[in-house]
Amino acid sequence: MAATFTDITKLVHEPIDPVALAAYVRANGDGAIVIFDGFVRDHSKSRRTLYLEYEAYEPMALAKIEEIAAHLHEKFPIHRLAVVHRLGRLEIGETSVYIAVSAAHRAAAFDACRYAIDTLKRTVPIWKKEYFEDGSVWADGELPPVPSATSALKPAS
Amino acid sequence: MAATFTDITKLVHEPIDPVALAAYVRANGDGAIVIFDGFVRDHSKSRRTLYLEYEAYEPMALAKIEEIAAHLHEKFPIHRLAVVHRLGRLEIGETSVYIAVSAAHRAAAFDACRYAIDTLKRTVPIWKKEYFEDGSVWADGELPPVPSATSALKPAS
Amino acid sequence: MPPVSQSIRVKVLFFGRLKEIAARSQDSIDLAAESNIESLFAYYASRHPELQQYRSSLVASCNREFAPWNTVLHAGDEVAFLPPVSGG
Amino acid sequence: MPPVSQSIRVKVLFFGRLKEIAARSQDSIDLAAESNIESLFAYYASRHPELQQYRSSLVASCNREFAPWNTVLHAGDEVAFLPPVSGG
Repeated sequence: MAATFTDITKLVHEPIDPVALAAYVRANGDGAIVIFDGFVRDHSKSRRTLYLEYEAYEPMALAKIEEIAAHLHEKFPIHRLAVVHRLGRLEIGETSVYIAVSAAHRAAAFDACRYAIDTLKRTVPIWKKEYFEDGSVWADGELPPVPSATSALKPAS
Repeated sequence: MAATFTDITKLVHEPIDPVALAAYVRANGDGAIVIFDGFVRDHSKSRRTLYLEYEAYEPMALAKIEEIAAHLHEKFPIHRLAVVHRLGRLEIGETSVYIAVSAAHRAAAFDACRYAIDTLKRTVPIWKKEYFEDGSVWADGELPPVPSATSALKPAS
Repeated sequence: MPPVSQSIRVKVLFFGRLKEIAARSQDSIDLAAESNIESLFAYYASRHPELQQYRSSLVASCNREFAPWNTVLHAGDEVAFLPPVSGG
Repeated sequence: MPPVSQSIRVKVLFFGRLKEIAARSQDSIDLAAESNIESLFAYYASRHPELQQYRSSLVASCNREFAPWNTVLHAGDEVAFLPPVSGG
Protein backbone atom coordinates (compact mmCIF):
# COMPACT_ATOMS: atom_id res chain seq x y z
CA MET A 1 0.00 0.00 0.00
CA ALA A 2 2.80 2.37 -0.91
CA ALA A 3 1.96 6.02 -1.38
CA THR A 4 1.35 6.89 -4.99
CA PHE A 5 2.56 10.47 -4.88
CA THR A 6 5.77 9.47 -6.61
CA ASP A 7 3.99 7.99 -9.62
CA ILE A 8 3.90 9.66 -13.01
CA THR A 9 0.44 9.56 -14.62
CA LYS A 10 0.07 11.78 -17.64
CA LEU A 11 -1.64 12.50 -20.91
CA VAL A 12 0.71 14.27 -23.29
CA HIS A 13 0.44 15.91 -26.69
CA GLU A 14 4.11 15.59 -27.57
CA PRO A 15 6.42 12.58 -28.06
CA ILE A 16 6.93 10.36 -25.01
CA ASP A 17 10.49 10.12 -23.66
CA PRO A 18 10.95 6.47 -22.65
CA VAL A 19 14.47 6.93 -21.35
CA ALA A 20 13.43 9.58 -18.84
CA LEU A 21 10.46 7.55 -17.65
CA ALA A 22 12.45 4.34 -17.22
CA ALA A 23 15.09 6.29 -15.29
CA TYR A 24 12.41 7.88 -13.14
CA VAL A 25 10.93 4.62 -11.86
CA ARG A 26 14.36 3.09 -11.18
CA ALA A 27 15.66 3.23 -7.61
CA ASN A 28 18.48 1.40 -5.90
CA GLY A 29 16.16 -0.46 -3.57
CA ASP A 30 14.47 -2.11 -6.55
CA GLY A 31 15.73 -5.01 -8.57
CA ALA A 32 13.39 -5.13 -11.53
CA ILE A 33 11.61 -2.92 -14.01
CA VAL A 34 9.01 -4.14 -16.46
CA ILE A 35 8.09 -1.84 -19.32
CA PHE A 36 5.29 -1.91 -21.83
CA ASP A 37 5.81 0.26 -24.90
CA GLY A 38 2.85 0.38 -27.27
CA PHE A 39 3.45 2.06 -30.60
CA VAL A 40 1.82 2.68 -33.94
CA ARG A 41 1.81 -0.33 -36.25
CA ASP A 42 2.15 0.23 -39.98
CA HIS A 43 -0.95 -1.82 -40.72
CA SER A 44 -4.36 -2.66 -39.35
CA LYS A 45 -6.27 -5.72 -40.54
CA SER A 46 -4.06 -5.89 -43.64
CA ARG A 47 -4.55 -2.25 -44.60
CA ARG A 48 -1.58 0.06 -44.65
CA THR A 49 -1.93 2.66 -41.91
CA LEU A 50 -0.77 6.21 -42.65
CA TYR A 51 -1.05 7.62 -39.15
CA LEU A 52 -3.31 7.62 -36.11
CA GLU A 53 -5.13 10.22 -34.10
CA TYR A 54 -5.94 9.70 -30.45
CA GLU A 55 -8.49 11.75 -28.59
CA ALA A 56 -9.53 11.52 -24.96
CA TYR A 57 -12.06 12.75 -22.48
CA GLU A 58 -9.02 14.23 -20.82
CA PRO A 59 -10.01 14.92 -17.22
CA MET A 60 -11.84 11.60 -16.92
CA ALA A 61 -9.08 9.69 -18.71
CA LEU A 62 -6.48 11.13 -16.37
CA ALA A 63 -8.62 10.30 -13.34
CA LYS A 64 -9.04 6.72 -14.59
CA ILE A 65 -5.28 6.37 -15.09
CA GLU A 66 -4.71 7.65 -11.56
CA GLU A 67 -7.25 5.11 -10.29
CA ILE A 68 -5.34 2.35 -12.07
CA ALA A 69 -2.10 3.53 -10.46
CA ALA A 70 -3.61 3.61 -6.98
CA HIS A 71 -5.14 0.19 -7.50
CA LEU A 72 -1.81 -1.27 -8.64
CA HIS A 73 -0.16 -0.19 -5.40
CA GLU A 74 -2.93 -1.86 -3.41
CA LYS A 75 -2.76 -5.04 -5.40
CA PHE A 76 0.96 -5.57 -6.04
CA PRO A 77 4.16 -4.93 -4.04
CA ILE A 78 5.58 -2.44 -6.49
CA HIS A 79 7.63 0.69 -6.00
CA ARG A 80 7.13 3.33 -8.67
CA LEU A 81 4.95 3.54 -11.69
CA ALA A 82 4.85 5.66 -14.82
CA VAL A 83 1.79 5.53 -17.09
CA VAL A 84 1.79 7.98 -19.97
CA HIS A 85 -0.56 8.11 -22.95
CA ARG A 86 -0.01 10.37 -25.90
CA LEU A 87 -2.86 12.14 -27.72
CA GLY A 88 -3.16 13.84 -31.10
CA ARG A 89 -1.59 12.71 -34.35
CA LEU A 90 0.96 9.89 -34.14
CA GLU A 91 3.12 8.62 -36.96
CA ILE A 92 4.02 4.98 -37.62
CA GLY A 93 6.43 3.66 -34.98
CA GLU A 94 5.71 6.39 -32.44
CA THR A 95 4.88 5.37 -28.88
CA SER A 96 1.23 5.88 -27.93
CA VAL A 97 1.39 4.41 -24.43
CA TYR A 98 4.33 3.74 -22.14
CA ILE A 99 4.07 1.98 -18.79
CA ALA A 100 7.06 1.32 -16.53
CA VAL A 101 6.84 -0.39 -13.15
CA SER A 102 9.65 -0.93 -10.66
CA ALA A 103 9.59 -3.47 -7.86
CA ALA A 104 11.90 -5.44 -5.63
CA HIS A 105 10.90 -8.64 -7.42
CA ARG A 106 9.99 -9.35 -10.99
CA ALA A 107 6.67 -11.14 -10.52
CA ALA A 108 5.00 -8.05 -9.07
CA ALA A 109 6.46 -5.84 -11.80
CA PHE A 110 5.19 -8.14 -14.57
CA ASP A 111 1.77 -8.59 -13.01
CA ALA A 112 1.32 -4.88 -12.36
CA CYS A 113 2.49 -3.76 -15.80
CA ARG A 114 0.18 -6.18 -17.56
CA TYR A 115 -2.74 -5.32 -15.32
CA ALA A 116 -2.11 -1.64 -16.04
CA ILE A 117 -2.23 -1.91 -19.82
CA ASP A 118 -5.12 -4.38 -19.81
CA THR A 119 -7.16 -2.11 -17.54
CA LEU A 120 -6.20 1.03 -19.43
CA LYS A 121 -7.39 -0.45 -22.72
CA ARG A 122 -10.70 -1.48 -21.20
CA THR A 123 -11.59 1.48 -19.01
CA VAL A 124 -9.82 4.71 -19.95
CA PRO A 125 -11.85 6.99 -22.25
CA ILE A 126 -9.39 7.36 -25.11
CA TRP A 127 -10.24 6.76 -28.77
CA LYS A 128 -8.09 5.95 -31.75
CA LYS A 129 -8.87 6.91 -35.31
CA GLU A 130 -6.93 5.10 -38.01
CA TYR A 131 -6.08 6.89 -41.24
CA PHE A 132 -5.60 4.87 -44.41
CA GLU A 133 -4.97 5.85 -48.01
CA ASP A 134 -8.65 5.58 -48.79
CA GLY A 135 -10.21 6.94 -45.63
CA SER A 136 -10.33 6.71 -41.89
CA VAL A 137 -12.11 4.63 -39.26
CA TRP A 138 -12.57 4.71 -35.52
CA ALA A 139 -10.84 1.63 -34.18
CA ASP A 140 -12.90 -1.13 -32.66
CA GLY A 141 -12.77 -0.80 -28.93
CA GLU A 142 -13.99 -2.23 -25.69
CA LEU A 143 -17.06 -1.13 -23.79
CA PRO A 144 -16.01 -0.21 -20.24
CA PRO A 145 -17.87 -1.93 -17.42
CA VAL A 146 -20.48 0.35 -15.87
CA PRO A 147 -21.84 0.02 -12.34
CA SER A 148 -25.22 -1.68 -12.40
CA ALA A 149 -28.31 0.48 -12.49
CA THR A 150 -29.56 -0.49 -9.08
CA SER A 151 -26.41 0.07 -7.13
CA ALA A 152 -25.63 3.36 -8.77
CA LEU A 153 -29.00 5.05 -8.28
CA LYS A 154 -28.40 8.37 -6.67
CA PRO A 155 -30.34 9.28 -3.59
CA ALA A 156 -33.16 11.71 -4.39
CA SER A 157 -32.00 15.26 -4.11
CA MET B 1 8.07 -20.26 -35.95
CA ALA B 2 9.96 -17.18 -37.09
CA ALA B 3 13.65 -17.47 -37.80
CA THR B 4 15.78 -16.36 -34.92
CA PHE B 5 18.69 -14.95 -36.88
CA THR B 6 17.58 -11.44 -36.10
CA ASP B 7 17.67 -11.96 -32.33
CA ILE B 8 20.37 -10.54 -30.10
CA THR B 9 21.62 -13.05 -27.52
CA LYS B 10 24.76 -12.00 -25.71
CA LEU B 11 26.93 -12.18 -22.63
CA VAL B 12 28.79 -8.92 -22.14
CA HIS B 13 31.50 -7.66 -19.80
CA GLU B 14 30.64 -3.99 -20.16
CA PRO B 15 27.52 -1.95 -19.33
CA ILE B 16 24.35 -2.89 -21.20
CA ASP B 17 22.85 -0.22 -23.46
CA PRO B 18 19.08 -0.51 -23.02
CA VAL B 19 18.23 2.22 -25.50
CA ALA B 20 20.04 0.48 -28.35
CA LEU B 21 18.47 -2.89 -27.54
CA ALA B 22 14.94 -1.50 -27.29
CA ALA B 23 15.45 0.29 -30.60
CA TYR B 24 16.79 -2.89 -32.17
CA VAL B 25 13.74 -5.02 -31.44
CA ARG B 26 11.33 -2.29 -32.56
CA ALA B 27 9.92 -2.53 -36.07
CA ASN B 28 7.02 -0.79 -37.76
CA GLY B 29 5.08 -4.01 -38.20
CA ASP B 30 4.98 -4.50 -34.43
CA GLY B 31 2.74 -2.76 -31.98
CA ALA B 32 4.16 -3.72 -28.62
CA ILE B 33 7.43 -4.18 -26.81
CA VAL B 34 7.76 -5.65 -23.36
CA ILE B 35 11.03 -5.14 -21.54
CA PHE B 36 12.48 -6.70 -18.42
CA ASP B 37 15.38 -4.80 -16.86
CA GLY B 38 16.98 -6.55 -13.89
CA PHE B 39 19.50 -4.50 -11.93
CA VAL B 40 21.57 -4.60 -8.78
CA ARG B 41 19.60 -3.94 -5.59
CA ASP B 42 21.31 -2.08 -2.77
CA HIS B 43 20.41 -4.77 -0.26
CA SER B 44 20.00 -8.51 0.05
CA LYS B 45 18.05 -10.02 2.95
CA SER B 46 18.41 -6.77 4.93
CA ARG B 47 22.17 -6.54 4.43
CA ARG B 48 23.59 -3.61 2.53
CA THR B 49 25.12 -4.80 -0.73
CA LEU B 50 28.34 -3.14 -1.93
CA TYR B 51 28.50 -4.70 -5.37
CA LEU B 52 28.01 -7.99 -7.19
CA GLU B 53 30.13 -10.24 -9.32
CA TYR B 54 28.61 -12.48 -11.96
CA GLU B 55 30.46 -15.39 -13.49
CA ALA B 56 29.26 -17.82 -16.13
CA TYR B 57 30.15 -21.01 -17.87
CA GLU B 58 30.22 -18.78 -20.91
CA PRO B 59 29.86 -21.08 -23.91
CA MET B 60 27.17 -23.15 -22.21
CA ALA B 61 25.37 -20.07 -20.85
CA LEU B 62 25.27 -18.52 -24.30
CA ALA B 63 24.00 -21.78 -25.83
CA LYS B 64 21.26 -21.94 -23.20
CA ILE B 65 20.23 -18.35 -23.88
CA GLU B 66 20.06 -19.15 -27.60
CA GLU B 67 17.93 -22.19 -26.78
CA ILE B 68 15.55 -19.96 -24.83
CA ALA B 69 15.32 -17.55 -27.75
CA ALA B 70 14.58 -20.33 -30.23
CA HIS B 71 12.00 -21.80 -27.88
CA LEU B 72 10.26 -18.43 -27.47
CA HIS B 73 9.79 -18.14 -31.22
CA GLU B 74 8.23 -21.61 -31.30
CA LYS B 75 5.95 -20.93 -28.37
CA PHE B 76 4.81 -17.32 -28.90
CA PRO B 77 3.97 -15.16 -31.94
CA ILE B 78 6.74 -12.66 -31.34
CA HIS B 79 8.94 -10.73 -33.72
CA ARG B 80 12.37 -9.88 -32.34
CA LEU B 81 14.10 -10.64 -29.11
CA ALA B 82 17.12 -9.28 -27.26
CA VAL B 83 18.47 -11.17 -24.25
CA VAL B 84 21.69 -9.81 -22.80
CA HIS B 85 23.34 -10.75 -19.50
CA ARG B 86 26.29 -8.86 -18.10
CA LEU B 87 29.19 -10.57 -16.30
CA GLY B 88 31.95 -9.34 -14.00
CA ARG B 89 31.67 -6.70 -11.32
CA LEU B 90 28.42 -4.69 -11.23
CA GLU B 91 27.71 -1.68 -9.05
CA ILE B 92 24.41 -0.92 -7.34
CA GLY B 93 21.74 0.09 -9.85
CA GLU B 94 23.53 -1.34 -12.88
CA THR B 95 21.61 -3.63 -15.21
CA SER B 96 22.58 -7.29 -14.98
CA VAL B 97 20.03 -8.67 -17.42
CA TYR B 98 17.96 -6.99 -20.11
CA ILE B 99 15.28 -8.70 -22.15
CA ALA B 100 13.21 -6.95 -24.82
CA VAL B 101 10.56 -8.65 -26.93
CA SER B 102 8.56 -7.14 -29.77
CA ALA B 103 5.32 -8.53 -31.12
CA ALA B 104 2.22 -7.49 -33.02
CA HIS B 105 0.15 -7.94 -29.86
CA ARG B 106 0.94 -7.40 -26.24
CA ALA B 107 -0.09 -10.77 -24.78
CA ALA B 108 2.63 -12.61 -26.69
CA ALA B 109 5.24 -10.01 -25.76
CA PHE B 110 4.38 -10.23 -22.05
CA ASP B 111 4.24 -14.02 -22.03
CA ALA B 112 7.50 -14.39 -23.92
CA CYS B 113 9.40 -11.83 -21.84
CA ARG B 114 8.34 -13.43 -18.60
CA TYR B 115 9.05 -16.92 -19.85
CA ALA B 116 12.51 -15.76 -20.93
CA ILE B 117 13.58 -14.35 -17.57
CA ASP B 118 11.99 -17.22 -15.60
CA THR B 119 13.76 -19.79 -17.76
CA LEU B 120 17.04 -17.88 -17.74
CA LYS B 121 17.09 -17.78 -13.96
CA ARG B 122 16.42 -21.50 -13.71
CA THR B 123 18.58 -22.93 -16.45
CA VAL B 124 21.43 -20.68 -17.55
CA PRO B 125 24.78 -21.40 -15.85
CA ILE B 126 25.49 -17.98 -14.38
CA TRP B 127 26.38 -17.35 -10.74
CA LYS B 128 26.15 -14.24 -8.62
CA LYS B 129 28.41 -13.44 -5.69
CA GLU B 130 27.21 -10.74 -3.33
CA TYR B 131 29.74 -8.51 -1.60
CA PHE B 132 28.85 -6.96 1.76
CA GLU B 133 30.81 -4.85 4.20
CA ASP B 134 31.70 -7.93 6.21
CA GLY B 135 32.25 -10.52 3.53
CA SER B 136 30.78 -12.14 0.47
CA VAL B 137 28.43 -15.01 -0.33
CA TRP B 138 27.36 -16.91 -3.38
CA ALA B 139 23.68 -16.15 -3.87
CA ASP B 140 21.12 -18.87 -3.35
CA GLY B 141 20.13 -20.22 -6.69
CA GLU B 142 18.03 -22.76 -8.48
CA LEU B 143 19.12 -26.22 -9.49
CA PRO B 144 18.52 -26.63 -13.22
CA PRO B 145 16.44 -29.60 -14.31
CA VAL B 146 18.61 -32.42 -15.65
CA PRO B 147 17.45 -35.12 -18.04
CA SER B 148 16.73 -38.32 -16.15
CA ALA B 149 19.47 -40.90 -15.88
CA THR B 150 17.73 -43.56 -17.92
CA SER B 151 16.82 -41.46 -20.90
CA ALA B 152 20.19 -39.79 -21.08
CA LEU B 153 22.38 -42.89 -21.03
CA LYS B 154 24.68 -42.73 -23.97
CA PRO B 155 24.94 -45.69 -26.29
CA ALA B 156 28.11 -47.71 -25.69
CA SER B 157 30.90 -46.39 -27.81
CA MET C 1 -45.23 12.70 -6.06
CA PRO C 2 -44.29 16.34 -6.10
CA PRO C 3 -44.89 18.19 -9.37
CA VAL C 4 -41.87 18.88 -11.54
CA SER C 5 -41.15 22.37 -10.49
CA GLN C 6 -38.08 23.47 -12.39
CA SER C 7 -35.67 22.67 -15.16
CA ILE C 8 -31.99 21.79 -14.73
CA ARG C 9 -29.07 22.68 -16.93
CA VAL C 10 -26.46 19.99 -17.72
CA LYS C 11 -23.34 19.90 -19.83
CA VAL C 12 -23.13 17.17 -22.48
CA LEU C 13 -19.98 15.87 -24.17
CA PHE C 14 -19.64 13.72 -27.29
CA PHE C 15 -16.57 11.69 -28.22
CA GLY C 16 -15.29 9.67 -31.13
CA ARG C 17 -17.83 8.98 -33.84
CA LEU C 18 -20.60 10.40 -31.68
CA LYS C 19 -18.96 13.78 -31.91
CA GLU C 20 -19.00 13.48 -35.70
CA ILE C 21 -22.65 12.40 -35.82
CA ALA C 22 -23.83 15.05 -33.38
CA ALA C 23 -21.60 17.53 -35.21
CA ARG C 24 -20.49 18.95 -31.89
CA SER C 25 -18.15 18.01 -29.08
CA GLN C 26 -20.21 19.62 -26.34
CA ASP C 27 -23.55 21.11 -25.58
CA SER C 28 -25.37 22.75 -22.72
CA ILE C 29 -29.03 21.84 -22.32
CA ASP C 30 -31.99 22.51 -20.03
CA LEU C 31 -33.88 19.39 -18.98
CA ALA C 32 -36.97 18.71 -16.93
CA ALA C 33 -36.03 17.85 -13.37
CA GLU C 34 -35.82 14.09 -12.79
CA SER C 35 -34.54 13.53 -16.34
CA ASN C 36 -32.09 10.68 -16.60
CA ILE C 37 -29.26 9.85 -18.99
CA GLU C 38 -31.49 7.65 -21.11
CA SER C 39 -33.94 10.47 -21.79
CA LEU C 40 -31.08 12.86 -22.51
CA PHE C 41 -29.71 10.45 -25.11
CA ALA C 42 -33.21 10.02 -26.59
CA TYR C 43 -33.36 13.76 -27.11
CA TYR C 44 -30.15 13.79 -29.14
CA ALA C 45 -31.17 10.65 -31.03
CA SER C 46 -34.38 12.39 -32.07
CA ARG C 47 -32.32 15.20 -33.56
CA HIS C 48 -29.60 12.92 -35.03
CA PRO C 49 -31.32 9.61 -35.85
CA GLU C 50 -28.00 7.95 -36.74
CA LEU C 51 -27.10 8.10 -33.06
CA GLN C 52 -29.78 5.56 -32.20
CA GLN C 53 -27.94 2.66 -33.83
CA TYR C 54 -25.02 3.20 -31.45
CA ARG C 55 -27.14 3.19 -28.31
CA SER C 56 -26.32 -0.44 -27.48
CA SER C 57 -22.60 0.05 -27.98
CA LEU C 58 -22.17 3.15 -25.86
CA VAL C 59 -21.62 3.86 -22.25
CA ALA C 60 -22.34 7.09 -20.45
CA SER C 61 -20.56 8.93 -17.70
CA CYS C 62 -21.85 11.43 -15.20
CA ASN C 63 -19.36 13.77 -13.61
CA ARG C 64 -16.47 11.72 -14.99
CA GLU C 65 -17.61 8.39 -13.60
CA PHE C 66 -19.20 5.66 -15.67
CA ALA C 67 -22.92 5.78 -14.94
CA PRO C 68 -25.93 3.59 -15.71
CA TRP C 69 -28.52 4.89 -18.17
CA ASN C 70 -31.15 5.42 -15.49
CA THR C 71 -28.95 7.83 -13.53
CA VAL C 72 -31.10 10.83 -12.59
CA LEU C 73 -29.47 14.11 -13.50
CA HIS C 74 -28.98 17.21 -11.40
CA ALA C 75 -28.20 20.77 -12.25
CA GLY C 76 -24.58 21.22 -13.18
CA ASP C 77 -23.95 17.57 -14.03
CA GLU C 78 -21.48 16.81 -16.80
CA VAL C 79 -22.70 13.90 -18.92
CA ALA C 80 -20.62 12.27 -21.64
CA PHE C 81 -21.51 9.66 -24.25
CA LEU C 82 -18.58 7.32 -24.77
CA PRO C 83 -18.06 4.85 -27.61
CA PRO C 84 -16.07 1.67 -26.95
CA VAL C 85 -12.64 2.85 -25.79
CA SER C 86 -9.58 2.11 -27.90
CA GLY C 87 -6.60 3.66 -26.17
CA GLY C 88 -3.28 1.88 -25.72
CA MET D 1 32.57 -58.09 -20.55
CA PRO D 2 35.67 -56.81 -22.30
CA PRO D 3 38.60 -55.82 -20.08
CA VAL D 4 39.20 -52.12 -19.57
CA SER D 5 41.83 -51.55 -22.13
CA GLN D 6 42.69 -47.87 -22.01
CA SER D 7 42.29 -44.60 -20.13
CA ILE D 8 40.50 -41.52 -21.37
CA ARG D 9 41.36 -37.87 -20.85
CA VAL D 10 38.57 -35.43 -19.99
CA LYS D 11 38.44 -31.74 -19.21
CA VAL D 12 36.81 -30.72 -15.93
CA LEU D 13 35.44 -27.26 -15.01
CA PHE D 14 34.47 -25.89 -11.61
CA PHE D 15 32.20 -22.90 -11.04
CA GLY D 16 31.05 -20.73 -8.17
CA ARG D 17 31.94 -22.00 -4.74
CA LEU D 18 33.15 -25.28 -6.21
CA LYS D 19 35.93 -23.40 -7.94
CA GLU D 20 36.95 -21.95 -4.59
CA ILE D 21 36.87 -25.31 -2.82
CA ALA D 22 38.73 -27.13 -5.56
CA ALA D 23 41.08 -24.15 -5.77
CA ARG D 24 40.97 -24.35 -9.53
CA SER D 25 38.64 -23.44 -12.34
CA GLN D 26 39.64 -26.28 -14.62
CA ASP D 27 41.54 -29.50 -14.74
CA SER D 28 42.48 -32.17 -17.22
CA ILE D 29 42.41 -35.73 -15.95
CA ASP D 30 42.94 -39.30 -17.15
CA LEU D 31 40.20 -41.71 -16.16
CA ALA D 32 39.62 -45.41 -16.58
CA ALA D 33 37.41 -46.09 -19.57
CA GLU D 34 33.75 -46.46 -18.60
CA SER D 35 34.13 -43.91 -15.78
CA ASN D 36 31.06 -41.82 -15.26
CA ILE D 37 30.42 -38.33 -13.87
CA GLU D 38 29.66 -39.71 -10.41
CA SER D 39 33.04 -41.41 -10.14
CA LEU D 40 34.78 -38.31 -11.47
CA PHE D 41 33.14 -36.22 -8.74
CA ALA D 42 34.06 -38.85 -6.13
CA TYR D 43 37.68 -38.48 -7.15
CA TYR D 44 37.64 -34.72 -6.52
CA ALA D 45 35.67 -35.15 -3.30
CA SER D 46 38.36 -37.52 -2.04
CA ARG D 47 40.94 -34.80 -2.59
CA HIS D 48 38.73 -31.93 -1.35
CA PRO D 49 36.38 -33.45 1.26
CA GLU D 50 34.39 -30.21 1.58
CA LEU D 51 33.06 -30.85 -1.93
CA GLN D 52 31.08 -33.86 -0.71
CA GLN D 53 28.56 -31.78 1.20
CA TYR D 54 27.57 -30.04 -2.04
CA ARG D 55 26.99 -33.24 -3.97
CA SER D 56 23.20 -33.13 -3.47
CA SER D 57 22.93 -29.50 -4.51
CA LEU D 58 24.94 -29.69 -7.72
CA VAL D 59 24.24 -30.58 -11.27
CA ALA D 60 26.74 -31.69 -13.85
CA SER D 61 27.07 -31.03 -17.52
CA CYS D 62 28.80 -32.98 -20.22
CA ASN D 63 29.81 -31.16 -23.37
CA ARG D 64 27.73 -28.13 -22.35
CA GLU D 65 24.49 -30.04 -21.79
CA PHE D 66 23.09 -30.87 -18.40
CA ALA D 67 23.85 -34.55 -17.81
CA PRO D 68 22.83 -37.18 -15.25
CA TRP D 69 25.44 -38.42 -12.81
CA ASN D 70 25.68 -41.85 -14.40
CA THR D 71 26.66 -40.44 -17.79
CA VAL D 72 29.59 -42.52 -19.06
CA LEU D 73 32.51 -40.37 -20.16
CA HIS D 74 34.49 -40.53 -23.36
CA ALA D 75 37.85 -39.15 -24.36
CA GLY D 76 37.69 -35.40 -24.98
CA ASP D 77 34.50 -34.82 -22.99
CA GLU D 78 34.16 -31.53 -21.15
CA VAL D 79 32.53 -32.05 -17.77
CA ALA D 80 31.45 -29.20 -15.50
CA PHE D 81 30.18 -29.17 -11.93
CA LEU D 82 27.53 -26.49 -11.52
CA PRO D 83 26.10 -25.08 -8.30
CA PRO D 84 22.52 -23.81 -8.29
CA VAL D 85 22.38 -21.05 -10.89
CA SER D 86 21.69 -17.47 -9.83
CA GLY D 87 21.82 -15.33 -12.94
CA GLY D 88 19.30 -12.65 -13.72
